[in-house]
Amino acid sequence: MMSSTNNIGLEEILSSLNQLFEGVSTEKVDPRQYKIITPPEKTIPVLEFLKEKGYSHLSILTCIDWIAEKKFELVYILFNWGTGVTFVVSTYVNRDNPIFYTVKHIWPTAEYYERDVHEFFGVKFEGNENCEKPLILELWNDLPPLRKDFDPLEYSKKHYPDREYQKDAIHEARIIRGDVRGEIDG
Amino acid sequence: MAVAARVAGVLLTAFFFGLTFEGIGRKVTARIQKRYGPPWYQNFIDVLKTLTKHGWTHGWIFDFGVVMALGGVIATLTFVPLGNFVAFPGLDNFFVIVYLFTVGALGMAMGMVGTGNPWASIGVARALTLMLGYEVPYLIVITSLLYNFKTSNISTIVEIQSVNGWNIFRFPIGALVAFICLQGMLGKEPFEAPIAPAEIASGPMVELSAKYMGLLMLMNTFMEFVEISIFVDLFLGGGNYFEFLLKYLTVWIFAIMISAVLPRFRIEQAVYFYWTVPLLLAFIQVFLVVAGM
Amino acid sequence: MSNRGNVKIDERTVWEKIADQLRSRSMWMLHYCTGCGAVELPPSMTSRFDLERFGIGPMATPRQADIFLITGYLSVKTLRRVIYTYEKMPDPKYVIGFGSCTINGGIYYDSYATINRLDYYIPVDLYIAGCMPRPEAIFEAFTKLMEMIRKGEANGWKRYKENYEWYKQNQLRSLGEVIIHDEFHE
Amino acid sequence: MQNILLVAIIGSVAGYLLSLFYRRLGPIILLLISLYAFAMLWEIPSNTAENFLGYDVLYLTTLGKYFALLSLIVFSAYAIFNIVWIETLKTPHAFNALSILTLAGTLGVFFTTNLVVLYIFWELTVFASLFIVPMSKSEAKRAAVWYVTITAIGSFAFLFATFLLYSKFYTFDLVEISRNLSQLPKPTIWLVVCSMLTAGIAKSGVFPLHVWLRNVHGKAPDTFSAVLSGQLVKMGSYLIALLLSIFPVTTLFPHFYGGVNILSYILIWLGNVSILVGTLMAIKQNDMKMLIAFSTVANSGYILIGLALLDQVGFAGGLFHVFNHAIAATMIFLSFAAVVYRTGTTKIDELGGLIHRMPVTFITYLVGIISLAGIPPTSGFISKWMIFQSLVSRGMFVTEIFVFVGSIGSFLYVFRPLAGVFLGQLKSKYKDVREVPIIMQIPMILLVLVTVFFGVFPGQVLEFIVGAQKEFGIDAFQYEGTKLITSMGYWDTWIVFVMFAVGFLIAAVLYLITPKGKKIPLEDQYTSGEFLHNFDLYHYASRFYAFLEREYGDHPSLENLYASLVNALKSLGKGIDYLVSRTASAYVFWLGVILLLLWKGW
Amino acid sequence: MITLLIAVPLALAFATIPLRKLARLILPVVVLANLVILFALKPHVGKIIELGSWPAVYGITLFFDEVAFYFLSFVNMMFLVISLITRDERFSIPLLVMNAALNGLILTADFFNSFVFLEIIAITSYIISTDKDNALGSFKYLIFGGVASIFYLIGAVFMYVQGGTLNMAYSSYIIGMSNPELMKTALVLFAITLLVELKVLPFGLWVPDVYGNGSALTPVVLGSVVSTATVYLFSRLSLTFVDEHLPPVFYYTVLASIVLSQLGALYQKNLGRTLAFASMASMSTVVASLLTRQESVVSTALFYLFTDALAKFVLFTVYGNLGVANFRNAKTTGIAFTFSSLSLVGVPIFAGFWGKYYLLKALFEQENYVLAIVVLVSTLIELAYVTKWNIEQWFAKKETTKGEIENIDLPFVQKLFVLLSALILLVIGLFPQLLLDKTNLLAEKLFDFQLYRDIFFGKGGM
Repeated sequence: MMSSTNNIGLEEILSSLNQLFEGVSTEKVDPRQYKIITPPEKTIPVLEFLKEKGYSHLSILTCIDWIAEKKFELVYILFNWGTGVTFVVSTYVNRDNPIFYTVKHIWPTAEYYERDVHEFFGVKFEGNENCEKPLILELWNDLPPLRKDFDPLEYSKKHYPDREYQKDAIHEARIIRGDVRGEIDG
Repeated sequence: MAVAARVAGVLLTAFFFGLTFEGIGRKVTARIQKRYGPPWYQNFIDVLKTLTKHGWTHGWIFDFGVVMALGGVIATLTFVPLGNFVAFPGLDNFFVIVYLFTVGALGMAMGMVGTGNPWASIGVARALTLMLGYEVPYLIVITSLLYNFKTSNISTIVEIQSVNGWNIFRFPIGALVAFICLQGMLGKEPFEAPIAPAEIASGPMVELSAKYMGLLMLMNTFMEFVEISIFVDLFLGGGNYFEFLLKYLTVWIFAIMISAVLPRFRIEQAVYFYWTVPLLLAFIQVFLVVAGM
Repeated sequence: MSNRGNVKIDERTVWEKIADQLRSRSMWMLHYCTGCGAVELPPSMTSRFDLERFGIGPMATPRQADIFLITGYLSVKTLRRVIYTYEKMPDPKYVIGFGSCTINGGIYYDSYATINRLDYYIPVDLYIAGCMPRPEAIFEAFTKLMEMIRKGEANGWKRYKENYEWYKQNQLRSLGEVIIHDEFHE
Repeated sequence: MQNILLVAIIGSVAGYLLSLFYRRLGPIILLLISLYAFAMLWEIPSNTAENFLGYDVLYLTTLGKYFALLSLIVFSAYAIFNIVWIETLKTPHAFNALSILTLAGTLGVFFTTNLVVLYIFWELTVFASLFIVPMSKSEAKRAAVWYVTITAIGSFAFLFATFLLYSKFYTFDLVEISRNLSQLPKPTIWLVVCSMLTAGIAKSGVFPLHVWLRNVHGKAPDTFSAVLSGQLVKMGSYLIALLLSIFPVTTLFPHFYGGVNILSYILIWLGNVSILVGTLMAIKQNDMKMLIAFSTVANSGYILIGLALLDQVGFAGGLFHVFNHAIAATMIFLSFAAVVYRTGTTKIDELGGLIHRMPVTFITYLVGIISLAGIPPTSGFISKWMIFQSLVSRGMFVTEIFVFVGSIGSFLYVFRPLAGVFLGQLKSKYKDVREVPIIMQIPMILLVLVTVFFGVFPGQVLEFIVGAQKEFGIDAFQYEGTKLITSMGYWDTWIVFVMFAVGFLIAAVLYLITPKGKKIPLEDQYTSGEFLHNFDLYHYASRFYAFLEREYGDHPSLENLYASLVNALKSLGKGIDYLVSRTASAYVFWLGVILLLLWKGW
Repeated sequence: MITLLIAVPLALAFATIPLRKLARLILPVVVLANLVILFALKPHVGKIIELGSWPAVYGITLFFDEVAFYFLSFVNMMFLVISLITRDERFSIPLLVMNAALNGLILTADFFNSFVFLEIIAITSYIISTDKDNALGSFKYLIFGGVASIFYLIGAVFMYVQGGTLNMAYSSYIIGMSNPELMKTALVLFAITLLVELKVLPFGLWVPDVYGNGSALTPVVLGSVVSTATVYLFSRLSLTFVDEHLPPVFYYTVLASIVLSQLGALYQKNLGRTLAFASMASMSTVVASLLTRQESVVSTALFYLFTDALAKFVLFTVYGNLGVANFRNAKTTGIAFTFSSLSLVGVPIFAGFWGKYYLLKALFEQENYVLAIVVLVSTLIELAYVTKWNIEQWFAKKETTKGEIENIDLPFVQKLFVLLSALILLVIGLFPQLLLDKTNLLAEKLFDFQLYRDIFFGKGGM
């Protein structure tokens, strides 16, 4: 149900975004979805601004590990139930010492997203006192698992003993599929 | 010694025919669900298998409860007349049987809650509430019967029926109410809330490991045998031992068929149902008995 | 059932033999679906395949169950509950591993959370290969298991009891501790 | 008889003085008195007349003897239990003295058929028991006031009827009065009989006047509530039994339905409603003593129905139920006293799993509820069976509904403390609770033996009941040895017990031949796969029958009605107080009003 | 000789004005003297004494018979006890005056003389009621009493004008013959004044404020002593001299007063006012039974009066000195308080029970069911609040700031007398015959006007 009036509302929000907060770049992904990249210190005001504009639903707060640029990208996805438009607000945080501010006071549910992000990426959120507590993984003592520099296979080999096969069935499967050249001795 | 032989006879019939009819019941349910179902002797195997396993006990009250349950139901069984085959001719008073029956129920309830598992307590609380539900219309209808024949001795009623026809025709409403309450007593599908496997992990039976499960399955069979044989004695009249078993089978199959197709009542719905429809019918029956015959 | 040399000497008493005959004909499954294979069970139980012909039916509590079906991948957290429940089952108990995930970790071989070899932690009597075996394969497994029970070969539970220490060590090695003390189970 | 009463009264004073030195002497004296009284009473043949301090008023009927012996059993159990329990009390000497005085009062009531003497002993018991009630809990004060006022309503009505009869016949002797009661005009007979019965109804806690029972039994000192509900309530039933049997009720009042006259029909209906109220309210209670208090209301209803039937089987059933309920209620309350002695709380959901620490208390409670619920091997079933037989033979189906709801409902509410307090998970707070000392266990075990013995060989109790029936001209209940015979059918308690034993044996054999189960601790439970460390939460006891309670949640409560009645009276008093504190001119104004009235009303 | 009973206390009252401290000691001595004189004159009962040897019709005469003797002995006994236990000296002199007036009231056979004594009693009771700064209460009592006593005077004047003489016996005899209607109006006027003192509700509105102010002295003096004397006068006037019923309005107001005062007591939060209402209720019960004009009922009423006065004495003394006491550490006082309150309610082995028992028995014999039911209902309400207060005091947990329960108790003298009267109640409870014969005698004497007149006409001079 996309009534035309919504567009004008949308345009007006985007334009006021640019005036109020400089250094904010918006990009249209599709008629119902916009990506906003904000500098770290501007993120919280932008989020509050958008919340007043009707984007009250924080559907997810996740983190993307750009290991190349040594950055963590914190992504806040807001959804407006009135107009059906989604705003993806993201900001970049330094990867080596990832600290950011909590949005718990805006959305109470964010507390658990932040605990999840901390557990799997190691990003600390000031203001959320129990963001260090474990949420999903039980007794995890290694690097946060979803970071790119963590090697799950090596962890799996180390912790969960594997079955010793006389022959390497996967190698044989590759040969059958023709990726690799070699003989299968029956 | 004749008494001992008769008692043994009653117990063995109950054991053998109880389990066979349950096997047949499972086959009938399977057939309704368009599948073959287990062999008729499957229940024997189940019971004996559980008796061979090494289970756990939760203390002396758990053992005492299970043994008291089985003992109580066996004691009730000895007093129930099977057609004209009675262990104690004069002594099968209806109230004695109904209340001796509760010894078994109380023993089981006490043993199960003795395990300390809250599932069991919830199951037992539901079973007792359901009992409050079906027991009142059942007793009203049966007492109207007793009032009509001026005796509360089941075997005398059986003889009267062999003389002037089955009660099911003279008291059709009474029979209907008794059958609905029978469905509740057996704990069959529409009134299976107390032992609901999905909701409360099979209710009281949650902590029953190996042989205790076997003993209680035996007890369940004997309970069903007592309940249905009372119904058959009171409503389907006399005739010798084999006719009795035949009538028993028909009533059993009929109950199984109903339970195979119906979903499960919530416990307060069941009590609410029992205290409206059957109670009303029971009252009509009573009115007929007092006014009519 | 010890196999000195390769001659298998049947040590069971007469009662044991009869008991095994009974146990094979009336097996009760534990209604605890651990992985994606569980969806195979309903069709095998209902009218087309009808497991009940063999006297096999679902039971709500481990206390009454004989067979424990591990249907698919086992994450670390589920493994802790599986071990806890396995120890709750009365003694002659059998375990069937469904699918390749229980054999060698399957497609999750390199995950940091799933285990690669089931019989390292609990004794498994029978594996069914396939990435979720169809009901026919399940029937094949059940009949094989009934065969093994009658011949007295399905004594995983004896092995568990005899080298309990070994199993416990394996479990602690990869799980840290079986019974968890944390915020959610205080 | 006279010396029994004198010994008891002097004993109470001695009890007070001796327990000043050593508090345990009081219960010992009570025990000695009740044993002495039991022995003496056993020899005295029934309907012997004696004089008491010069007035020949004491007259022992078999009914009175039966009730007296029963109350002596209850008091001796209470006394033995008290020997150790008395330590928990702050004012033991007054407690001892007053409980002996209560015994004296009750025995006095049972020994006389002279109305004024009966009233005197009745008031003596009420006031002696009154001062004991608030001795343990502070909020029992209000309950005590309620107790006295409602009992006083009954006893003042009784006094009114006594004087009315005296003014007509110039005698207080019940037997003589009953002989020429029929001369009175119809309405006076109704007035006299009903007001006399109100005393019995008020004291035995039947429907309209049952409001005080919950608070008094719930909050009285633990062992005393055993006497309260086991024995003092029976005084009310005694009065009803005495009046119904002595007054020629069947001839005086017109026949109404099912061979029962109009007065008994009303009484039966009172019994019905009190069974219903007692059962439904008992199911709701979370305090175990209040729960059993409501079961007392229900059972008093049973007794009333039994007595009101006034026929061969029903009357015997009512009297036998008096015996059963007295013993069962005492056992249950003593076991609760033991539980509270160790744990200190009566709330069901705060307790749990006490069987593992207090097995003897559990067995007492178990046999107590088996007898209370009326399940065969115990004596409880015999009396319920008789009442059922009599009701069925008369075809009174509406009453049967209430009776069946009552008997099945009794399974429900007796099971709630069983599951909540004794079975289930043992709370960590009560991990180190020990069994009660031996002296407390003796009375409990004795009562268990009594219940089971009389369940199998009811001969001795039936002998008293038959004697009472013969005495009042009701055709006696037939029984041979252990076979109980009624018009509707008969059964044999001994054979039922043997068959129960045989069944138990078979089950035991099956249990033994199969492989032995390994004992596992209480914490090893199926928790549907979850790890649980705090097992206190893993106990289902609070709002045990939530689904059933929701059905009749918003029921009208009689207690609030009575409380609002009292408040209305108080507001009237407030009006007077307002008038009083006005100025002097207002007084003179009032004087003027009176003068005006005088002038007009001349 | 009997006039000494009036003269001695009066004389000494004024004699001791200068030496105030002594008054405290003289009071008991005087009352003791009265008692001694009284008992000395016991054998000469049934005499009239003309003051100044004027013949009966003209002069003031005192009439001393058994009824007067018992009432006098009871009043003086109570006075002796009060004088011994009271501890504030301020009221010794008014008490002496009151004693004289009381003796005079009971002895006199002359209308105007009784009015004078009534006034003196009223005035002294106003003074006594100002104890414990209860100014407003006593002021209201003063106004109400004053206005009401005028009616007594008008009544007396009627009797004098019609009867020609102020002597009760003569004037009532003459008026009785000539114009009984007037007699009735006179009696009504007398009744209005006396009912004020007898605390029947519409007239007794002042009672709660005066009695309830917590002083030990006022309620006991007014409640037990003065009321008993007024009951004597009221019964003398309404039973002996007039032989018709008072108008039914009185009867119904008194009945209503019984129940309403009980309800008032039920409502009270403060023990003093509850006891005040209770005494109003019991006094109205006595008046109601007097109004029934049947001899058996009157005798039981007197029995009830005496036992009730004793019980009230105990209750008021205990309340006056201790307030809402904690009996846990004042055991004997507690027992005395409980004994007397239970006797008040009518629990079997106490005197109160026999009071109610005989009353009800007599009422039922006369088929007077209305009063019987009212008495039963009022006892029921009384039972409620008496038990409440008893339990409140036995099981009260009044910790002082330091946490331990303060243990104040009655001084020895008071405790002795309180216990003594409680035991008397118990003794009467066990052997009611003792008091019952006396009251039957009194009732029988009260009713025969004939004997009263013969003594006068026969001039059994002294």
